Amino acid sequence: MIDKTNNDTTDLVPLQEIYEEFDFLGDSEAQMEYLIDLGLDLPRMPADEKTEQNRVHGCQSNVWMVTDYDDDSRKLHLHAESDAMIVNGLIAVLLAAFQSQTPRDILETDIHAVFDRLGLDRHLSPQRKNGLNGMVNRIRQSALARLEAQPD
Amino acid sequence: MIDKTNNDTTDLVPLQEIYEEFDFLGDSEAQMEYLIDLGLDLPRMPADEKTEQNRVHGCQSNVWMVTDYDDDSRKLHLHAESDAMIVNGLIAVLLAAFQSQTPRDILETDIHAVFDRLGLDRHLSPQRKNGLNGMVNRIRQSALARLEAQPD
Amino acid sequence: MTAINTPLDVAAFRAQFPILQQKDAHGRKVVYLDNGASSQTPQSVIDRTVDVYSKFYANAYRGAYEFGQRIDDELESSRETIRNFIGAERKEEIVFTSGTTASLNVIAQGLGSTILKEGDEILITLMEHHANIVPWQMIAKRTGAVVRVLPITEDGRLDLEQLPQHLTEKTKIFSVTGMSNMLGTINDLPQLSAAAHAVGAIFVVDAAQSILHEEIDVRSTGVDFLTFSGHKLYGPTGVGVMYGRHDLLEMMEPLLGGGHMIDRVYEDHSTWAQPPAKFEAGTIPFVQAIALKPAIELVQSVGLEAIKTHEHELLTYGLERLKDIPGLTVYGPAPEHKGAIITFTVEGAHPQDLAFLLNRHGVCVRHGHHCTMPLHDHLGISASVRASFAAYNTRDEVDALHDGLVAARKRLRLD
Amino acid sequence: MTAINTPLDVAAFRAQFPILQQKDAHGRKVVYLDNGASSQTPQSVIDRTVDVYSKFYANAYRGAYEFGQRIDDELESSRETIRNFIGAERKEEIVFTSGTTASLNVIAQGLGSTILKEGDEILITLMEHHANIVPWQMIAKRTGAVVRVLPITEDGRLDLEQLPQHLTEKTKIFSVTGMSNMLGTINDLPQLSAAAHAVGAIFVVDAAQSILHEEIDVRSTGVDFLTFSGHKLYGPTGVGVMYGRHDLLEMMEPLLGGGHMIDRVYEDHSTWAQPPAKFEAGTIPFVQAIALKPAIELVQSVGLEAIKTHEHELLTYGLERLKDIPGLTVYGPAPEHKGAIITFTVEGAHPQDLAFLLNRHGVCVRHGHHCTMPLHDHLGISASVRASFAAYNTRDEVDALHDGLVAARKRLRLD
Ligand SMILES: Cc1ncc(COP(=O)(O)O)c(C=O)c1O
Ligand SMILES: Cc1ncc(COP(=O)(O)O)c(C=O)c1O
Repeated sequence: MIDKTNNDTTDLVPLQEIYEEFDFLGDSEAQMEYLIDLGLDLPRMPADEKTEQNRVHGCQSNVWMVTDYDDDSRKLHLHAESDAMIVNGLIAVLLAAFQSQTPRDILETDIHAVFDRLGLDRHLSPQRKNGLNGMVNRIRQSALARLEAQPD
Repeated sequence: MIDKTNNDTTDLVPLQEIYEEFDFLGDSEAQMEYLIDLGLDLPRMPADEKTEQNRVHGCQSNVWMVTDYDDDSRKLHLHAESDAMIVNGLIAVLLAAFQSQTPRDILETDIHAVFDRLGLDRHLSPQRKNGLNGMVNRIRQSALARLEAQPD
Repeated sequence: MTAINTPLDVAAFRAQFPILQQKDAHGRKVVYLDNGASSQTPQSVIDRTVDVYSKFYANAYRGAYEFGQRIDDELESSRETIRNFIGAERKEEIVFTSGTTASLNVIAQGLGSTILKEGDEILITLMEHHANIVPWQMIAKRTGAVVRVLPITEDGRLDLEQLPQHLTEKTKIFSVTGMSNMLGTINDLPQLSAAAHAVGAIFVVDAAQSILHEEIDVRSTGVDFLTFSGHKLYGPTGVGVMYGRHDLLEMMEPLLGGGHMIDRVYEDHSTWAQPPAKFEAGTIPFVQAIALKPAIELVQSVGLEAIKTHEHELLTYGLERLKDIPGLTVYGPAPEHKGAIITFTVEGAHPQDLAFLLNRHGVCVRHGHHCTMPLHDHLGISASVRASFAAYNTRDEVDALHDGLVAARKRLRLD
Repeated sequence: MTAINTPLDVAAFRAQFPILQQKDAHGRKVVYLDNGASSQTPQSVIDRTVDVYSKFYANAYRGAYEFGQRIDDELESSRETIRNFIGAERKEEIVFTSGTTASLNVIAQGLGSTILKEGDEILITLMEHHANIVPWQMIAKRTGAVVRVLPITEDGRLDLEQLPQHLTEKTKIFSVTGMSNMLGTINDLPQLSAAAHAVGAIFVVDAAQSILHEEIDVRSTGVDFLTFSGHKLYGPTGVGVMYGRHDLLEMMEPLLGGGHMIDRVYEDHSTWAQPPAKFEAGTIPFVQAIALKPAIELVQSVGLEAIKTHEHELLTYGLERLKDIPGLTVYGPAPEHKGAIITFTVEGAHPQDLAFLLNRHGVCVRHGHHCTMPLHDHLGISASVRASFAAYNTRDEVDALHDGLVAARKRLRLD
């Protein structure tokens, strides 16, 4: 079952739009500002999902993440939120890249190519990169677990 | 008994002459050169006195030192030599300051005032200062031992 | 040299820091309020560094040639300046290290391996920086000693009522910060020293923060070990100081082995040199150690009292000014008990976002746990924003912080 | 960038070192032949240092503001330059330390406390610098392991015939210098690495001397740990490098505890960050770490091969030139087995006097035991004089050494 209140595909900014906006802005501070806007606009998670168990470790801010698998479409749906808006912006990028894909698609996505395209590797502090990688790993693990449980 | 072959008072450059020469030279390198001359001219110790037991530790070069007490004059006679000429020059200064004094005189001599007067504190490397202090301590200990054995 | 009771001429002081004269890449004036992490560097320190590298550079304590002797002289002169600055008895009690963290590790492991046995206690406090926590945990683990933690009061001061239960005959070492790098709290070192010595404990002070704001005299205060870093004292990075009472330095084992710290090396064992050499293994950061002197001279030339007065003014002004920020919580005690550090959170705004948005206004502050995780845990927060002031900061810069916060809240749609 | 097979333009190289352009206090040209102790600093390294302090200074890995990010970028870029320079696989294998001595202590204690138990053996060699002896003695004492010493041949090379008796299944660590700082001997690292790995030992290289003269590729050579100092590589003082294979870094315990090297600090224990942070406790010498990059770039721009060729020419010329000094003994192997170091004694003249008198001719050499006491003991001398060359040295300077020695002997009335 998909929780329609949060991070549904329809509410998400598509990756292509993020690319275009980044290119248009050019300057890294402006891009970070845009990330904040993306973060502010990110649909929120229900409070009862912000549990210790759903927390992603290795981030400077609190990050919660839940993955739902839709048996019909065989796609993985992601829900995530942070208390820091810049991080929510990064979450928006991750959701745009990973949302509503099959586990196999997720594992095959070269997310670092996305980060490169956005220049995030250059603009994020090492700690923030750690946090970002923590989220990516969490998503990958869910996909892998799903794939192992039920090969497509 | 005093060993007349080495470091007898009569062969020594008096402290006053060293002071005057240092003042005349002014420049610290020239003063060090003069120390080398003093060292080259320092009467040598007999080879059989250069034993492990007579070695002063804490010096970069080898330094041997022997103290003789003359019961008649109640004075301590010092004999010392190094294989480095600069150190022999420092030994010449020490001998000039300490030679043929009573143990009490030796203990009362403010040798650091002599070093200050010569500016040695400024011109010697820490290691060389360590070596110099090692020699001073050895002389003081001999004087103290003598004084305790036979108070004057 | 010290200009007693002359108020600090902030403009003149500030003029000595080239970095503060420039605009940043976006043409904004730089409002540097991260002095608790590292202070900026005056021209005199930069010049001294360049001078050593370009005029008389040689490895320290090694060369018979002129450069070498010049370096040795300069190093010893810097050591003497430090001795005088902290009121140590002997120059040999001043050990150059690579920083406060290194100093504290040298003390913890050197002292610990000599005096600690199972069941002995080390007392630290809840407001310590990780550098004054982790080394003690490490040596405790190795020796079987126990690290105890003195709690703090609700307003962020050491809870002295609980001192007697924590500082006992079992306590062999009491290590405390001179000033909290998060709360700003200034601790009463003479009182704590007396308490430590009353139970026979060795009294260690982490002066990384306090050295720049509070005068210290190790002898009259009864400090057995004092540690600080050059880079927080307007000096260069890469150098720190460990002061230790001479008899303790003699007793203590060195942490690092290598050149210069030995007396004699045999194939199967070695003997150690006298302090300070015993603790200065390898090539020390001699250029930085020499360039630390002009930093201290700068502080001495205006006087720590004048610096403190000015910084305290900034602190009270800042606390007043920030009062109108909705949802603001400032941590730490009332201004009379603290140095010029304002650490805070703003409800609904993550410290990380605040630090980023403040930077958009040219204001440099720090966010995170400031290497005080146990303290943050205790306060029930995972991160905070810290504005920490130095002598070159001005009221204008406090205003910039205020205005930046107002704008940040707007930007985060909190208004 | 590397100019392969282009001979070194010595004049152009030398012109980059401001200290070598000046005359000393006595109007003499400076003949600096103490490069084994520390090399001089090029303008690019000085400029970089000044730039950091005056344009974008902030503590490393801490600030969300621009200066902080710039510093982090520069640091990581320096790390990458080093990675590339020594052929490491990952940037995370490059740890900044305060110098070779610190690096070796971190390895000895970190590795030792993890893998050594009573009766295990550590193998070093008779030609090691104290920095690669004392740390092993210290950890051996703590763990009950034994330090064994590989002898040298009469001509000052490692006695490889004796390697099988010394390097056995009991050997857990084999630590060796890339180049002897006294004899100049260059060791065959691929061969030694293979021998170490054949018995399952970890292979550690003290590259303090070799880094500047010999190309190294840690992966193809099979080096598990490599250590060197900035100040011997035309870089700043106060910074060094510890390269470690990533799996070993992950396994190893950190020596220093404090800020930045932690993952999480609790009141009663702590967990560590990933390498390299795990070994970078406290504020690292970040200005120096950043300024190490232009030093390496300078070397890369002319190429180590060209440097080596030039230095080797100086070495053979020097050995030839000094032949007519009566009573001269040069230590170490034939030139084809050594780098550009000439260590010698002159009969009847104490090294200390020689060094002093050479300085009268503007020639800077080092005298003493060069932190190799066991080697000096073996050679039956207590001190020697060392002339060590760098890429900026010239034939004229070799002549100055020669003429200085002739004059010194006269002055000591040996003629
Ligand atoms: C072979 C060797 N190892 C280690 C060291 C120690 O280097 P540092 O003093 O920079 O720690 C030196 C420097 O003298 C050396 O020559
Ligand atoms: C109170 C305190 N102790 C120790 C340290 C560590 O100093 P360093 O990073 O220079 O080793 C700091 C610096 O952040 C500090 O504020």
